[in-house]
Amino acid sequence: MVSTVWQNPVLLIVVPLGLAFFTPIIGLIRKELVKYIPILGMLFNLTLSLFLLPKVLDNPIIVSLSGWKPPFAINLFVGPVGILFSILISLVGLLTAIYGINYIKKGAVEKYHMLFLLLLTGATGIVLTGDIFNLFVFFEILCISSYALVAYNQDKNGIEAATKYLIQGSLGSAFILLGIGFLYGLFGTLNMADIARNITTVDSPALFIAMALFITGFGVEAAIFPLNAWLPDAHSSAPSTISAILSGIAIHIGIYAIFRVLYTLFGFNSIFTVLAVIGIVTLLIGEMSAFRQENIKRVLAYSSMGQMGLIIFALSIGTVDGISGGLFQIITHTLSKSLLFLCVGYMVYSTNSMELSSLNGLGKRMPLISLLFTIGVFSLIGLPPFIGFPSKLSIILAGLKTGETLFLILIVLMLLATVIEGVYFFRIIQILYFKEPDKEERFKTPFTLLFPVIILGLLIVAIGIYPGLLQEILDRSAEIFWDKLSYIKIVFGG
Amino acid sequence: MIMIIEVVKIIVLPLIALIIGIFLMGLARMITARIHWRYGPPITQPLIDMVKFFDQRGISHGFIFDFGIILSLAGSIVLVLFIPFCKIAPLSNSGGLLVILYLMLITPLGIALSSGASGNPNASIGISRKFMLALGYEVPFILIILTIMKSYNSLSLIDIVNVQQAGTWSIISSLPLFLTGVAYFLILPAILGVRPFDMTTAPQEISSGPKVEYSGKYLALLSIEHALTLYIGLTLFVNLFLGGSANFILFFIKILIVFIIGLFINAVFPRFRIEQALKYLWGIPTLLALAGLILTMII
Amino acid sequence: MDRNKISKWLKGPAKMGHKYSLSAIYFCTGCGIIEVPPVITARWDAERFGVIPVASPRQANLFLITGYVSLKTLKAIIRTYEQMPDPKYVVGFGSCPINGGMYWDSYNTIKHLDKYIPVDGWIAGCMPRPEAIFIGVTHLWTLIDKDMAKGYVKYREKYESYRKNQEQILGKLEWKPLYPIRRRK
Amino acid sequence: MDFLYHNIHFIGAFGLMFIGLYMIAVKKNLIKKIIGLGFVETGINLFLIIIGYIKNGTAPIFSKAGLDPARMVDPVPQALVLTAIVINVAILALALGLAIRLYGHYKTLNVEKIRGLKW
Amino acid sequence: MTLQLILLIGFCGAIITYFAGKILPVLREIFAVAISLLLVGMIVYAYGRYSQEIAQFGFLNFKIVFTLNRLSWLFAIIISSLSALSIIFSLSYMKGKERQDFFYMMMLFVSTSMLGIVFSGTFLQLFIFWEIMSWSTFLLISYSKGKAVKAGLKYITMSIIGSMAMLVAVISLYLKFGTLEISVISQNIDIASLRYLSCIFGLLFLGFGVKAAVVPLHTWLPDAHSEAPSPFSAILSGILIKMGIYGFILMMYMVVGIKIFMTLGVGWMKFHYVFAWLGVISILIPSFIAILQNDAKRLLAWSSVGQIGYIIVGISMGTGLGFLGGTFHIFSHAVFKGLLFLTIASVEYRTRTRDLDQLGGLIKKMPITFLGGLIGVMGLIGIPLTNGFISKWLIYKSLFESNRMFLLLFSLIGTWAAILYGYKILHNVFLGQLPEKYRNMKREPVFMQIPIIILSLTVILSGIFPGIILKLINNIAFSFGLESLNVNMWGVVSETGTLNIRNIFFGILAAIALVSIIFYSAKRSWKVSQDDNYAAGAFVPVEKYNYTVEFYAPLYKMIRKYLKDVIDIFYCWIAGLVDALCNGIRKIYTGDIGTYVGYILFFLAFLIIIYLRG
Repeated sequence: MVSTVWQNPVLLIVVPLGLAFFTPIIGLIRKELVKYIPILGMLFNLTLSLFLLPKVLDNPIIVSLSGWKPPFAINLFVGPVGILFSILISLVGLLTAIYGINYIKKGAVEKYHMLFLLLLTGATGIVLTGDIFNLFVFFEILCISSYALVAYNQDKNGIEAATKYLIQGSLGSAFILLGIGFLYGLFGTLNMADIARNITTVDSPALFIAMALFITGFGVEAAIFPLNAWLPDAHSSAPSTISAILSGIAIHIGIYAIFRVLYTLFGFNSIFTVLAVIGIVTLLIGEMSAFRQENIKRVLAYSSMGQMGLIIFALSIGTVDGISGGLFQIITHTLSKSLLFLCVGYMVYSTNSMELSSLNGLGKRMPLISLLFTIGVFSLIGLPPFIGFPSKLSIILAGLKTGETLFLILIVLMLLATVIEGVYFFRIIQILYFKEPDKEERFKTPFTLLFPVIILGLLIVAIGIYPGLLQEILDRSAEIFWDKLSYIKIVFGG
Repeated sequence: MIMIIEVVKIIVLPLIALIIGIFLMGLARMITARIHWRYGPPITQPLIDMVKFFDQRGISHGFIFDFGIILSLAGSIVLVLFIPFCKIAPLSNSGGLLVILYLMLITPLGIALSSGASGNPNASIGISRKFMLALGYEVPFILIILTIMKSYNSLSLIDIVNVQQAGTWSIISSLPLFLTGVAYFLILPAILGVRPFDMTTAPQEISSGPKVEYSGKYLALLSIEHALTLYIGLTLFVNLFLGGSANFILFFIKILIVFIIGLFINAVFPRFRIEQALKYLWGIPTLLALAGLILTMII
Repeated sequence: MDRNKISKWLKGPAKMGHKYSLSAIYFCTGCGIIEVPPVITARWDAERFGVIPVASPRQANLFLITGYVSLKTLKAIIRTYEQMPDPKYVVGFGSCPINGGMYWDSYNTIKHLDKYIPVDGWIAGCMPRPEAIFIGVTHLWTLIDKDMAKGYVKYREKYESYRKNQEQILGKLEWKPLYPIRRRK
Repeated sequence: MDFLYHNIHFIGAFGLMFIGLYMIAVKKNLIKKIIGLGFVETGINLFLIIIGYIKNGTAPIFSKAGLDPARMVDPVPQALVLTAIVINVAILALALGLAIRLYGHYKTLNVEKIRGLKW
Repeated sequence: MTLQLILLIGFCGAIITYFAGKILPVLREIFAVAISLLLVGMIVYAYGRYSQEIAQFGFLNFKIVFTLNRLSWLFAIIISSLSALSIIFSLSYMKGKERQDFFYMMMLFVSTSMLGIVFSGTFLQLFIFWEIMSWSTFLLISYSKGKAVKAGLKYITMSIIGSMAMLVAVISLYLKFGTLEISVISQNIDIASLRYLSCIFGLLFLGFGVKAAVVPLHTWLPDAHSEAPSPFSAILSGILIKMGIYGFILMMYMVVGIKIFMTLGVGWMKFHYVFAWLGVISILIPSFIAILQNDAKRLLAWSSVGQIGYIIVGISMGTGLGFLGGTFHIFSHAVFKGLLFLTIASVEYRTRTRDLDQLGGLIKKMPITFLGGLIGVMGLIGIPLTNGFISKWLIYKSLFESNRMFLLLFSLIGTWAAILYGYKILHNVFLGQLPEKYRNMKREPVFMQIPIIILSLTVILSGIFPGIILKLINNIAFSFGLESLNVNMWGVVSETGTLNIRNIFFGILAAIALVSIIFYSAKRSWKVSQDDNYAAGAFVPVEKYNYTVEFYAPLYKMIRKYLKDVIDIFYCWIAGLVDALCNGIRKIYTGDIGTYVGYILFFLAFLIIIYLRG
């Protein structure tokens, strides 16, 4: 299947993992070198993923480790969705790493970079793996490194947020493990394709309890409504690079995990309706909570929460269009929210305050950053010609296409939430541009901080103007993501 | 040939209107004096005044001060051409009653511009009252016009007159038209701007309001304009409600009768305040006219 | 056509106009005003002579100074007089404007009004009866007929001395001179 | 009684879990919460072991002759538990480390007082 | 290709203008004017070249089609020329203000996006350009800071709500017809039930109505128009609110067809009735509220709401005459309201205030501006020989012919209110005594004079020769299947009442000539200054010899208590409620970890309970 070693998808996991372990060692030799390692790793990942993308679009690649055939060994399922996520992870990882060169200066730098790489490794592992326990392990890697990274600044808020995040997150992980236990008890296998193949043969309450446990467990990371209390704290207290990664990647990985498990293992059932409702509730609660926030990073964090709700809703519509829209929205949110957090990171760094009022008149003091921030905000609200518009459009389209009254109501609620979102974001835009600044001096932005942000901004505008770039990939991904039977078929060959 | 007759009509009609107007003004002063138990001025007094005004050397406050007064008189003259006098109405086919409604705006607007440009607060107060009063009487007036338009289903004044000539006067032809006719008569003094409604030019309060800075030829033009306004208000009533007339004498007599009846009201009533005027105008006349319109719509 | 010719031809009617249409503005400086209301209302009815009160000096051509003139009112009188359009006639009403009357020794009363504005006629009496006013009006008619009521021309011609007199007693006046003043070197 | 006899290990595992959950949810002291977390994990580990356990089973060693494959204890859960324990250790260590830091900032371990981040 | 080129030039030009400004301010101004004039030129060139262009690339699965028909050409020419004039005006107005690059960029952006709206051949494009217009407008409204910030927020809130409704309508149209192409939908409109179309209209009413500021949705307008930078207020009032009207015309006449539209509605409440009555309410109440205003721009803003009412009443009649009147009024209102806003802008530029109580007598200092204002107000009132008269006459006539006497009554009363506020603004700004502080004021700059003169001439010329535009509109009406009217250069010929401007024009001309001859052959008058004024014998006081404050005081006393903007108060109440709710709901994140764990357990339990319940 794999022609050369350098095209092996395993490298997507192995390289960053290896680099992560090497990081402290290199740190011992030269401290300055450490910060370039993540860039290296992510550059490699990005190149490889982009290279793999056209291949997997036609037929996904199955990689079996140690030569055993799928049911008996851990296998990787390198499908379009996985590669799509992998591209996103490596892209955001790369840009954040570049941003981090000048941004992360204090503290244990080499540990930061190690954890950073581990986090990305975990994320990549989750999206590529085909084994449920393996998924759990990568999930734990992701979670533990993010707990540690949230506390990286070692200030009061960071520690507190990390502690809370840790307790909730590890509770969630415990539930996942319990769910895996149930599944193993029922099927005696951990391979997802294998479980999926046999799932219709079993009709037990334990199956449902396992599903509930998975939803709850992954839901903590995915920030489903009542499980998301850690999110605003953690996202607002972490260093902005980590906020960008958490908001841009980590929570999406949670969503991916939920829906991978649901689509592949359990298939479509009535839980999706519940999830759709929960998604919209999450959206509403998130946007409403953000409405009166005075802390800029908390605003963004709550907005992430809302967006998660939107994505969950889209993925629970249960049609290919919906999934395609949901994936599109994930891309939108990854790009826009990372952009916003990186911009805000620099704003907070310069003004030394996270209060909205400290942003007064920043449009004049840091014009480019403010402009890009505006682009990100417009994209999140869903205004053309930015990427948020086509994604939101396709979600609404998918929702209305079902023709169900419930979805109509939910979409109306979703539009209401968009209104609320629009209002608070426009308020921030006004604060940026139309309030008198306290000081006149302008900030000089280093290139390493500016470059990632500009790239993200350009991507947002480019895809927004011509969404056809992504459309084919998304549709194909959605089909494969959704289709349980073909997943089984692909894994077992034939 | 027709062209020449039309032109002659266009030239003659304002003259007739002016003569009738001045005559009515003189008559008004005379009759009012008699009602007041006085001897009164000769009937030519308005003419003498006008001659005097033309001979005086007036003052001007700038271009708009002049232009406004020209505009207002021009508006009145054009308006005269739109209203049939003994079925002579050279321009009445170019838009009908709606155009008349709008042409009636030019005169007050011209005076307003001109006197506003004088920079005298008394004039401004007068103009503000004038417009408020206009707002007051326009409500019933529009209702009246609409009722007429509705019941004859035409915008053209000349058609309305013709229908009346063929049948009966509209004021006695049906109940709604009678009500609106009464309403018109009740607001007639407000349209003409005479006594109970002369708060616009109250000499004792605001030094004759918009006229305060006018002198000489400005006042002369204003008197002409006033004469024409008298003529317009009365002919409109006669045409709309009393059937107009093909006969000059009959038409004139109708005008005279309406005028004299109105004069009695004029002579004995004191001046309203503007709020009182508005309350009055938006009260009975409006209700009558509204009843007329609704009845017309139903029937 | 020659403009002068027309005006000559129009002179007759114009004079008639000025004669029989006297728009009066009266200045209630003193007790003389008491006699004016009976004059213009039903009892004596000045309107039959064409005399009619107006509110603004711009419209008036007859100026009645009714009663004594104090320093303070003099200013207003001059101002009003100057605002009247050109053929204009001033009538002093009662003895006070003529020579101060019973206030002849008051420091604050103007004794000679015609030092400050030209006066075309006087109606003596304290107070003059309404009939006296009518006599005054008819007298004014004859003056107008004979082109003798030329106070306004006099005012224009001798404006400098009038202005000087006015400023002598009132101090500097706020408004600009009505007619240009030639500066003597 | 029979039910109890056959399922006593499950009851034990879930009992541990519920005790742990109770501690996490209700106890005010952060350390106690962390201990509760440990309880939960232990319970789950126990549960996993039980799933794969066969009564009087043997070790799953195929190279050794005479062992009946049907009576072999499933090795996979044990591998899982081993991994889980490692993860658990990491989490607990991190949690305790954070707790120490938190105490340094707040001078208390009462979570009701540690509410700098809310709303 | 032309249409895409126009849009491309517009958008790219906007961005180029921004960066040109970073290099050299003069370059920016040249660019802005050049691009706006280029747009005008291209649209003039496009006259008669009505076509459809299918774009090379689509958007998602949607086709992108640009169309140019008569209706869109009419709108396009109004948009491009008014924005070109505003930009020329801004050259002087914006001098010395901050962030000019941004201003010019956004001006071009807004006008190009409006062009995009009228060129849209599909609803998707309509929506996209609509949104671009919304946010770029928002940025410009908030430009002046201070109070403008709040106005901008109000605008964008209502605007988002409207566009969300519109989005739902657009997508539902797509699902119904399988395409968003306007021409295809209009051909297949029969497959949709009346009920469905009514729902679509309800949603689109929200979408278009917010922009058009029809009465229950008008509350953003007074704030936004008065706080926006003045040249942009002209665009806002002149054309931006007409975009909503464009949407209505598009839906009513082009997509649904007027015959079906007249049958739409819920039960006896036919849509066109509701629409016409909303229009009349928009005329009546805002016009009276306008009388009460003291801020010149706010007054004009309320007046805009009123004038929009005329347009809506006109087009909702569904007759050829009504359409003619309504569409003509779009043109006339764009011209005279743009003119009035520019006039006020130039006054504001020189005097630094637009408070009607503070100004006065400016006619002596800025005569051109005064003439502009006078002609604008005359157009607003509808004095014959201005374009406002033509459109109002047509609308009234159509109301009369449709036998809607009460609509006609209220529209006519609205006109009289227009006289009151129109004169108020003229008097308080230009007439009366010139305050001492403006004695040494300079005249208006030349770049302000040019647009004012051009617009004034347009008002007059299109009022005297209405046929030029009437013919165009008549063709549009004909293409919509309405009865064609007999239109000539001087007006409309019909049996029940002819409009003949020629008679009025020559009549007024002759009368003015006659009176002027009389006037100027009489004794020459004596020019006096404003100080030489009747003040009961006293010398005119230097300040405060002016009647401007509470100009219609007795009327105010009578009507003020009835004329609160109840709808605005209601919306603000709702907004306060939402605000409180949002503030309350975030309190669920208590900060206590125990609670959070409780949430997790609760969620798990919730899922399991759902399962157990089935």
